[in-house]
Amino acid sequence: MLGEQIIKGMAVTAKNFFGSYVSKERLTTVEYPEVRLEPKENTRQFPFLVFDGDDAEKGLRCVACQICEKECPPQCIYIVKSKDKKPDYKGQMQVYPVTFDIDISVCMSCSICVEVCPFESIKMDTEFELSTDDRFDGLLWGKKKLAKPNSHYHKVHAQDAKDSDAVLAAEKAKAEAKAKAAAEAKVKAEAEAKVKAEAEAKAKAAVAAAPAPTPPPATPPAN
Amino acid sequence: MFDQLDQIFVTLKHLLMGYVPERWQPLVSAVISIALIPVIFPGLFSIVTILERKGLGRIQNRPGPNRVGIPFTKIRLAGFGQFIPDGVKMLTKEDIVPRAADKVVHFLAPVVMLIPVLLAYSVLPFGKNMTIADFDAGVLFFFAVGGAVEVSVFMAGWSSRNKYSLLGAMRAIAQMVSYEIPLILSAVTVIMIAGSLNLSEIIAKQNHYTAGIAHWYVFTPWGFVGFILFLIASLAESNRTPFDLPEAESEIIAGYFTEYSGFKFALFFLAEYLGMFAICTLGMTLFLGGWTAPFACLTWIPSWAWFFGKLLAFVFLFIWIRGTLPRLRMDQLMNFAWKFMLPMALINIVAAGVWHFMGADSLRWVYSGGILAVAYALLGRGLMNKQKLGKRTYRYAE
Amino acid sequence: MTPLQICLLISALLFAIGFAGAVTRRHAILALVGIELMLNAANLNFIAFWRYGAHPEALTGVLFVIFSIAIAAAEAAVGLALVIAIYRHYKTSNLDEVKELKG
Amino acid sequence: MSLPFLITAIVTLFAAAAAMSLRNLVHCALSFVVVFAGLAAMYLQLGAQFVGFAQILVYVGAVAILIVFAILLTRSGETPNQAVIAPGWFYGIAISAVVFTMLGWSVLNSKTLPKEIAAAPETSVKNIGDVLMNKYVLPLELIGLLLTAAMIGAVIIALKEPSKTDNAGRKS
Repeated sequence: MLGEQIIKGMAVTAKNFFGSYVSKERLTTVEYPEVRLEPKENTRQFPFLVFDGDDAEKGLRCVACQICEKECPPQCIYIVKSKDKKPDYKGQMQVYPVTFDIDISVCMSCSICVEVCPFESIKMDTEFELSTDDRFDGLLWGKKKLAKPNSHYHKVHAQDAKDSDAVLAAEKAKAEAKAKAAAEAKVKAEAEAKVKAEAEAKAKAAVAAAPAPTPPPATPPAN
Repeated sequence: MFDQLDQIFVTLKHLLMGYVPERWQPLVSAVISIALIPVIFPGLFSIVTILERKGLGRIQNRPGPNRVGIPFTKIRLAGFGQFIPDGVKMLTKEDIVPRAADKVVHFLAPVVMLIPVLLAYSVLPFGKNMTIADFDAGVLFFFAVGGAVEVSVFMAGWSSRNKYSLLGAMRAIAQMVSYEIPLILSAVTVIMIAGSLNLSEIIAKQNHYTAGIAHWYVFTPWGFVGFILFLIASLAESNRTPFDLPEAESEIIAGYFTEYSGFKFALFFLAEYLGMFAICTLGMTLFLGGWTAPFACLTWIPSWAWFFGKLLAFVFLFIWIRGTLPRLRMDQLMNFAWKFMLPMALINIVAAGVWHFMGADSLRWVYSGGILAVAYALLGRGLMNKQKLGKRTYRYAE
Repeated sequence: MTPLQICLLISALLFAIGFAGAVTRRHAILALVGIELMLNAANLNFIAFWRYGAHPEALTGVLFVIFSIAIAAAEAAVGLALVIAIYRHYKTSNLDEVKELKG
Repeated sequence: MSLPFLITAIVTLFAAAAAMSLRNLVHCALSFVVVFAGLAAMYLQLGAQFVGFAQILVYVGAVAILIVFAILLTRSGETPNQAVIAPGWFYGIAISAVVFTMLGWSVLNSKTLPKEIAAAPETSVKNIGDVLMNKYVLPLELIGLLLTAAMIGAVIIALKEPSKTDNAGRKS
């Protein structure tokens, strides 16, 4: 018959209309400012600098290697290296950035800087309500504004934070193992050096005791 | 007590008239009853725009507007404050007139559209003896004035000097003209049975009750078919979905009011809604007994409450249809008007004639209902299998 | 100057304007519009005579006008169809150029 | 004569003059709509309610749109640049002036016109219907026939003949 499909269609929309008042899960709209959804695991908005411990200056992981500055497609990162050095997490004396600016209005959240950073020092944050009334200073973030503790990283990207900590720990362990090995090598070298020194001392004493014989043949250099 | 409540506005007006000197009484009484129209119905229009947006939202499982409330307070009014910012936005938008446009006609078009629609309200009964001008030929006046809207649609389309708005205007006029005939023919059946063109008499004829149920014309076979035809034709007449091709965004931008913005666009928008209310009121008066109560036990509710209740029910039906049905293509739209609505309306007149002359025995239900059922089946099947949506043939565009 | 005479004068002036328009304008549609105006002037005459005439209850004037409106509408439809057909054939609707008798 | 009637009459006459003299055809058509509406208002003021509404329904609703469609279908919506008045326009105006003066003279001093102003006849749609169905039933049927014939005729004339090849040789 002619009108059949129309009636069926109307029944469906009627069910929807009254259903939306009765059952709550039909109405999927989240009323944004009041009700917020938890950001997904791999949400990424704008980068931030990670620092260990509680003091941003000392614990900053970034060693101003400027790889991210070169790799950044829109070139929105600006780093000035420092003259002096400070120890990094491995105790090695490293340079640190005096100024580390990111222009948020230019950054396109591509997270290439996160991929290329060898020191796990720049990660993507999930904060997106960044509107300011000042286009220049408001969106040109300095080191102080970018630096956030590792605990924030754990809160925001729990899984990635664990992986990154594991990498750093492994790195540190390797460095310590190397340091230990280097230390042992040094100790062994000193021991050898000491033994060799005593040997030479005895040899010189023997020569002093019998001055007349001809000078000893050239002893092969101790390597 | 209920009768005073029913006649509260009439007594109010007489009270006011008491203060007016004798010489000025006709003028002041006219002014009072006329002034009510541009106050009440645009108010209803603003509420209906919100109902429409919330209704469509709820049909699509989203809450619809619920933000605007009283400024500087937390009260949200569940979105019913939305029409204030909409109105302010509409009025403060810049009114762009295209350079090539024909200034005078471009300016007159919304005015010429609003005049007939507001004229049509003078005839409609809003409650017991609450009609502004109870003409002897009320229905004829309504259709005559309703027909004048097409001139303004043409003026709007042509004066914008824009191919799309001219095409949109042509389509709108073609649709309005071809749906006006079934509209008038389905109204003719009611006039034939009620025996008068005067709307108050038509309502008086429907105002009796047997076994508690009102004598509305919609409860007769020809009345029901007439009501459905009238409903479909009024959907087309007020350019509502599924017949809103002339002003569909996906088709020709905004049809004949593409080049309008700001206040003029608001006037078109208002005229369209007022036209919808007027045609709904007429449909309700002809088939659903205007301001009469459906059941004898409910007659204590005042007549104007019934009027606005039924009007809002009609508006909800229109919103419901708008949320459901897809838009008809131009040729389907015309096919439907000329090949289904018109023959069905004519057969409906025959059925009403049979009903009228067969007296009150129950056999007339069988006959009149039978004619209509057979006609519906044949016309329906004719239209349905013709819909073998084959390749479309164009008469002009090769 | 009884009201009847005023109405008759108005309709006479309307008739004259319609006649002048129909005669002087070049465009075919304007000729039809002029004729339509003349018909309307005649209708006004009928109603005037019915209103101020001897026995208005006979309703002859009103009925005459109703029939005349119907005929005028039919005539307008056919006339405009002719104008469109002529335009399609001659590609112009300027009455002066539509002179050939050949079909 | 009541003032509103005179005002409507003047408006109608001016609109009629404009309809006949404007250059742009669509403006003519729109002022023509004003003429129809003015006439309808005059009918209402003369007491012929049914005729006034019929006039609005038929003329303002339908004939005006018909004229406007015809104007657009013959592509004459734009303001023509060449002369709008036919060459022999002076004689046309002269003849119509003569017609008007002759009519006016006959109206002003004819003896047979009823002098006294009769009371406004109270007509309702019912007795128009009665007279229409009793005395004038034959003209009513003929009008029905005529309207159908006119409608079919108009459609056939305006229909594009599918078989005839138009002058460019293409199958139209």
